[in-house]
Amino acid sequence: MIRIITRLWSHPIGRLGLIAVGFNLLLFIFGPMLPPYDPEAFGFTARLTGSSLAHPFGTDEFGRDVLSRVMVGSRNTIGFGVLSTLIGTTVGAAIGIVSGYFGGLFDEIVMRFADAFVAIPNLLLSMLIVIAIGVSTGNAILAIAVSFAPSIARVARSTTLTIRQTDYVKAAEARGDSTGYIVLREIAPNVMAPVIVEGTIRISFAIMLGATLSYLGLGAQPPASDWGLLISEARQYMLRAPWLVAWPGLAIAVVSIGFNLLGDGLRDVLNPRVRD
Amino acid sequence: MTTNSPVDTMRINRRGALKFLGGSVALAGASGILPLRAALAEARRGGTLRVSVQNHPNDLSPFNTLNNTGFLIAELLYVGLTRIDHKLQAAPDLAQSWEANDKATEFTFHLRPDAKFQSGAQVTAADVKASIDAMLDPKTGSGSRSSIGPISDMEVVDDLTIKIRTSSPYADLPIAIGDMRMKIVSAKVLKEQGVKGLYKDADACGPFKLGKVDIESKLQFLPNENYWDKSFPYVDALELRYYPDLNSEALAFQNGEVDAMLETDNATFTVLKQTPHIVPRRQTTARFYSLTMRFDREPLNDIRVRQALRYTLDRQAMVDIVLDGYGRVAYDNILSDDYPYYYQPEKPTRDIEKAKALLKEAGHENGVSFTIFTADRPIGRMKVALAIQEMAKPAGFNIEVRRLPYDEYLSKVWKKETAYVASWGMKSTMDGYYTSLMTSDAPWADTGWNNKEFDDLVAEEQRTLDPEKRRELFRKLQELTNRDVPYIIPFYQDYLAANWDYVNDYEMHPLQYTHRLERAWLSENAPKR
Amino acid sequence: MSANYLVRRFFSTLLVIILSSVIVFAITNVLPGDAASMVLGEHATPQDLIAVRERLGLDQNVVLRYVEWLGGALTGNFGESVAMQRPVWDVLSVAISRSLILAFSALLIVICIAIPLGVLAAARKGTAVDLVVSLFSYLGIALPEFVTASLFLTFLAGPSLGIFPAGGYASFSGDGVVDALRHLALPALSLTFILMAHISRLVRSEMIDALASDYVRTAVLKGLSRRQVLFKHALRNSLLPAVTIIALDIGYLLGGVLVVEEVFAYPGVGRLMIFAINNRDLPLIQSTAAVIAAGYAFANFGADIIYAWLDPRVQYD
Amino acid sequence: MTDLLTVENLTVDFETGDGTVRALDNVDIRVGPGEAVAIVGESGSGKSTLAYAILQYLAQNGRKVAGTVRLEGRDLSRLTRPELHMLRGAEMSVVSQDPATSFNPTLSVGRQVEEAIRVHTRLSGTALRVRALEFLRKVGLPDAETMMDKYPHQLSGGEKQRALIAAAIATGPKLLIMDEPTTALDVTTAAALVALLKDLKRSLGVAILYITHDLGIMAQIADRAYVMKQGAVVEEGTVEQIVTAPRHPYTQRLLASVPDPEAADGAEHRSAAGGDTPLLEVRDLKVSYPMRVKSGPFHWGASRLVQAVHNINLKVGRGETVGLIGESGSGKSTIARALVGLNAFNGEIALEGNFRHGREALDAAYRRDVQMIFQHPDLSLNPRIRIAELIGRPLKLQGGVSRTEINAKVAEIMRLVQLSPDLLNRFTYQLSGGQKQRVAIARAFITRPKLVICDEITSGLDVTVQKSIMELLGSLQSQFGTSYLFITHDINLIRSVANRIYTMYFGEIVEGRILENPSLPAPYHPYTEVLVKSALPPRRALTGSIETIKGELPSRLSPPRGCVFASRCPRRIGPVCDQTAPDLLPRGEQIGIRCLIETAELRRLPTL
Repeated sequence: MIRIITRLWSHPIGRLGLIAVGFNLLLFIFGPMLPPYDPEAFGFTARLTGSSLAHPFGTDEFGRDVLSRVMVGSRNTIGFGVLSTLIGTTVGAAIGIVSGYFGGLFDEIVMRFADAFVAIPNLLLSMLIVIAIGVSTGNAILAIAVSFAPSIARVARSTTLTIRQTDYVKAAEARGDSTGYIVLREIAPNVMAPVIVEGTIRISFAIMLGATLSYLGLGAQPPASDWGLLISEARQYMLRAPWLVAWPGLAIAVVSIGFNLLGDGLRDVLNPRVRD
Repeated sequence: MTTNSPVDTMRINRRGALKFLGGSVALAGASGILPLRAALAEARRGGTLRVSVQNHPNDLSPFNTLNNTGFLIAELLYVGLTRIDHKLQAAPDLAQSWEANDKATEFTFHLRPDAKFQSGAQVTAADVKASIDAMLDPKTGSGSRSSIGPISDMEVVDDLTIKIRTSSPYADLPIAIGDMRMKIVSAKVLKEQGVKGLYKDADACGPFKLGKVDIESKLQFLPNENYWDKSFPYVDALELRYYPDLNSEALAFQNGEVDAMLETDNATFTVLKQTPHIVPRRQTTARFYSLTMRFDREPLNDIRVRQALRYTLDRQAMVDIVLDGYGRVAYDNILSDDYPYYYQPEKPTRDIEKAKALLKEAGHENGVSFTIFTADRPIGRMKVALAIQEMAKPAGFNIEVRRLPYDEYLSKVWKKETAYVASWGMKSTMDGYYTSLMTSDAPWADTGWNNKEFDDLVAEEQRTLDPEKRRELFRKLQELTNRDVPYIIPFYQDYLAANWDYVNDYEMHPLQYTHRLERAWLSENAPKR
Repeated sequence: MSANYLVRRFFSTLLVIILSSVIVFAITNVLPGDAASMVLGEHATPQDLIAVRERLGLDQNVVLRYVEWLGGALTGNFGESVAMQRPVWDVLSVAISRSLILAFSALLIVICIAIPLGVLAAARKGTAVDLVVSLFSYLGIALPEFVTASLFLTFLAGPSLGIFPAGGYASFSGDGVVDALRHLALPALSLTFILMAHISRLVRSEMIDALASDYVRTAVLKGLSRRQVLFKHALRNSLLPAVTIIALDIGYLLGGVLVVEEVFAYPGVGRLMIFAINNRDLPLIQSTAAVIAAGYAFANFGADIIYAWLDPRVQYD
Repeated sequence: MTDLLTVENLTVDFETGDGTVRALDNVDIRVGPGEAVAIVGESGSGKSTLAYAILQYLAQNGRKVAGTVRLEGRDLSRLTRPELHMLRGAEMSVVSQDPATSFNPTLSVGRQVEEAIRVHTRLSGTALRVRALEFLRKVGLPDAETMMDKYPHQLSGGEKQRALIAAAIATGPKLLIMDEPTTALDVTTAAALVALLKDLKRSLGVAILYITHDLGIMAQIADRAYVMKQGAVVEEGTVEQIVTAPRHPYTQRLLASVPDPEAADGAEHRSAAGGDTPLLEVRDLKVSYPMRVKSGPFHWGASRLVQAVHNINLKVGRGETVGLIGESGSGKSTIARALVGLNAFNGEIALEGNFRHGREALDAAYRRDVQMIFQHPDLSLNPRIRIAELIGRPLKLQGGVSRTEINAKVAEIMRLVQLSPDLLNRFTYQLSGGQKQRVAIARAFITRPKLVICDEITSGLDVTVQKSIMELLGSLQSQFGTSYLFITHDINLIRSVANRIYTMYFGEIVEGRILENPSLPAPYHPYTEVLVKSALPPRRALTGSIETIKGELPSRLSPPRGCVFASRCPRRIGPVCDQTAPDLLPRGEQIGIRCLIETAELRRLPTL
């Protein structure tokens, strides 16, 4: 872990990613603790004002302080992205590893279904799922996880197929090790590198998808301070008060570029071809 | 008695056209060019008028339209038996005149002799009967089936005369029959193709006919040469363009890609107000968002809790916040002062102490919790809920707000959940509000009030034809609703639109469904296309 | 590549499409509301609902409806749209053709921009140029589509610049080439911006791998100039994986562009999908999703064939 | 004599994540015109860095600190980039180690050969093609016309390397730099390539700078040599002087580590064969796998079973070391994998006389008694598992052993294989190649197996490391009486240690013999002869001539009807070799030889 971080630090893109994700982490931890105002409190006198000393990010149509809302929203937004990716990645990786290791008809069926899921664009699939199981943040997380799992499964499976052919797995089979040990101990840790890279980059996808679901009214629910929701609500005032879109938009961009940079850095750092 | 004299003089000179502005307040553009100037000028013929709308129609059937674009298309292609004027009275359309019997159970309509379909065929009483029959057939699936009055049967007296009977006295039938979906279609089309025949370009008798059709992108309308009034339309062509995204619509309008926005939102309106040569148009209406509260669900079944909630609201602030000021304060009365028998017994203002006292009385001194449900459209629903949530907080209301997709709202919330924000357009009759929403047997009784006294008063009002007695009955009804507070109605929302200053004389109607674009004309400074 | 492989690959593509439609059908059939209540809105009475359900065939068994739909779809009859009251295929075919126009213009621009950028970043790996290119391409995927599209809308169609129309569609045949291109510009540019990161980053990383390869070293030491090495050797190999990514992007462009099409009022498959979902128009959702999945699956199929054609090493059997 | 190439005082540093590493330290080299100079050294000695530094082609993190490189007096570091392009490939060409990756896989071979010529000669069209064809033929690719239109993956490794050489020499360079050009090739292919290079040097008069770790090849090809260690030149001299009278201790150690059957008497490693029942007996082992067959214009086809190995009979005695030798494609690893149950097989395997049919019969007891050490420790040791668990796992699997016992045994075996206990909680990527292989050995020995199968376990290692590993295996054998089945392509190595050798070619055992000492007296199989003569140890390489054979392995899909070696056999007796498949018959003291040549004839061959 520490080795990976030091490697990332010496990698130009990885370092930027580390800085950005570190900043996000700070936002995640401290953002909701220090907002200058109650993010849900109306301000009847100062509606739709621009930047000022009192409200550095301005106020929205209810006179709520945008800075406070962006700060509080960080945890929801980042948490949303990380959680949905985590679930999707874990489930997808498990399916991919098991399917890849056992192969045969089971693999064939699982993979055809994965292909079928992948053929439906993520946004469309998660929209349909959310509408079907009901609109809430939790369901949006679930929907995005479901839409991610199949492609992660394919990544995990293809790596598993390679790992399955390695001598160390052959050796474990030769010495009569149990399937459980082989899958969990010999294969899974080695499949994780590409899955983690894929997952890291997907965190920002998840945040985007969450925001888009919010834009379509299927994600986070008002008066929550989710960034995607902030933007989608602010779009109505885009011609009149563009900062309402700009600040949470900037926040999303920072988070998502951070995870992308980190993922690309990880890809290089964990890639044996580029190593050293 | 409710006879309407044949006022064919409605189609008139330019001065008369001013009347159609009705209650609309035409705001001066920053350029100082007043719409009045245009009104005084001589109407010019020719040109193409481009109008933006937010949705594309589902299909072209007037009976089945679901959105404002559909209503507009129905108005362009078809005519009704009557139309509803700015004072919410029935005005002639296909019917030149009509009379009712004393009990208000039988109405005789006299059709214009010069009305012709695009195909050249005469529009007859048989077409009217067939149209109304189709509307009343549940299989047609029209949203207006129960809005056009308790029609029991019809009789075609001759080609130009039809009698319509109602199962109970219904003085407002000529108004109800002017419903935006109740258009007169060709009996021949119905007979040969059924209602399906209307989904596409069908023979119709309105001022326009379809030109180039690209239903997902834009629709072109051309003058119908067979329309009975040869002075209209003024324009050579009319184009409807769809912009589902409101920013894209506003920018298209500002760029001059379209000449008029038939409806716009508060935020855009505020921006447009400051743009030279753009004429913002604002029309008061009685449409509203209501917080609908079920009488059969805790804790809002307690009238004291409902009343407490009333006293937490700063209604002017809500108008400012939710509507950017484009609306009028309301005091939870489903009727507005647009209607003749409006009566407001009490005008509650924000009084947190009083609200707290009421809550305490109801046994909720430690506060009361419930959820307000809203749907994802229209946008205002959510804002009303948030405003109520925030304003009621200090009095001890602990409200959660949940937003659902419209269909989920319809299937799970509407008429079921404790409290939810509903949205209602303006109705043409006072009685319409009560009988559709509030009586025990109302088709959309959404509060579950089931108040016998109220039901009886409504029944009596319907039978009563004497204006003074009716006023008294409506006073009692409004006192009842003021006491039991089935709805929290914080305001009536204005209807906003805008056009470039070279567009003249289309209508802003409080019911929103009438635009009369055949009367619109383009000044000389209109861009040449 | 053997004909055997082609046939097998074709049938597995078909299977994927059918499975996708099963998935969509399964999901849409647990939707809480239904088309009938959407048709009638808040004005529905229970009798009205029953009548409309009957008219729409919503009272039938789910499996039966799927089998009926599939049978129809395989013979080109996708049923009738509930909300539009028109044959689904009439609506869909028009939308497909428009989405294809949009997809290919976006793809053309993205290929012209993203590939040189990727090459540039790889050739100058680790320098400021690399970082700027990377950050620029990240921007496309760092913002939700509706924000990116809105930004393009506000800046390029706003009153101050106003170079492009704010939305809508103009056909090449009906409205003339200039008008059609002007209407295509904004959605295509937005999509380009969004997709650019995929391709430029892929080209960059593949180029970096290629530049570190033995055959590039061999080429350099043969005395080839930097440009010859970059474009004749490294780029050629780096573009192979790009074929697959471009195919995935075609899939996305054919149906994943819901938001961009919505913002720019572009009447393609994406916006049709939103319309269908908003109206709970099941036959339309079903068929549109199937067409989107088919687009994706066949783009993949095509990519495999092109890949095999371009890469002499690939021997599918 | 003016030198063609002079390298003076060359010093190069690399920036790595762990700091600056000096790759070349004050290196002085010179190469005269037409001279063949070798740079020898083990991995990490900087010999390849030197080659690319001469070409002014350092890795991105490399930096020249000091020194000059001159070609015919011109300082190469002062050349402009276009001048450098003009020089590379024209005056100085390079052929690098791995022919598989040195070709761009998506361009035809002809195009890549022509490209080198076109850049420097301005030839085009037919003239260009003629020149390319001329040189392809010159490097011994007879079918040059069709070769031109093929893609790299359609060529064998040897063919690719020849084509690369053709591209390198077609521009008439003065200096040819060869960076381990034969390392990735089989011994017979490598021998043929070395012969080709000697030829070219003579006929073209080109100077060769030959980078290699193989002292035998150095001795064959070079006039002079430089020995490098850790970036510095430690010894310089004529090849003869270096082989026969090395002065520097490192050179001496290097030479001593090269397995040389003649130098050693082998007694020290060779344990005595014992017992009447062999420990392991294999009867009629057969392994086949499905392969898709293409036919017809559309390549419709079905799967067909092809045989990887067949008719395998072999024995391993108690405490014996048995060698299984052959080049890639001979099927020796397939046998190893079948023996540990990784491949399904037909036939019988007996451990201590207990016969088992097929893979499923290899039970837990068998699996405990027969362990395998794989070729690449990087692939056989899971990089995500700590060393303690890697080694202790087979013991844990046996069951009934407590955690403390396991820990104790792991510690003990670590000591035996000379691994520091500090490494217990490390991962394998933190270890050197030799250490990794020791971990693999420790894992194989922890269950005290009766037989350990070693599959090319030293092939990736430097000779000095290889020597220490072999010594370790020897001491473990003497301590535990373990038998080894030793699979390798290095006939010199196996001659030094084995009691028994089986030679394989194309899925068959072509020869089996008992070995008392390193010399191989007649009769022997012609292929064994080729193997021995292809890889002469340094001392013999100075004088001996290399044996080269032409051609490639037959196709699995149409295996030869006659002798499998017939197509390449230097002692082929006639068409009969193509028609009649010989049996593995006992000849003299030998277990068996699969050859149609009369025993008497074979007996006349000299002792190898």
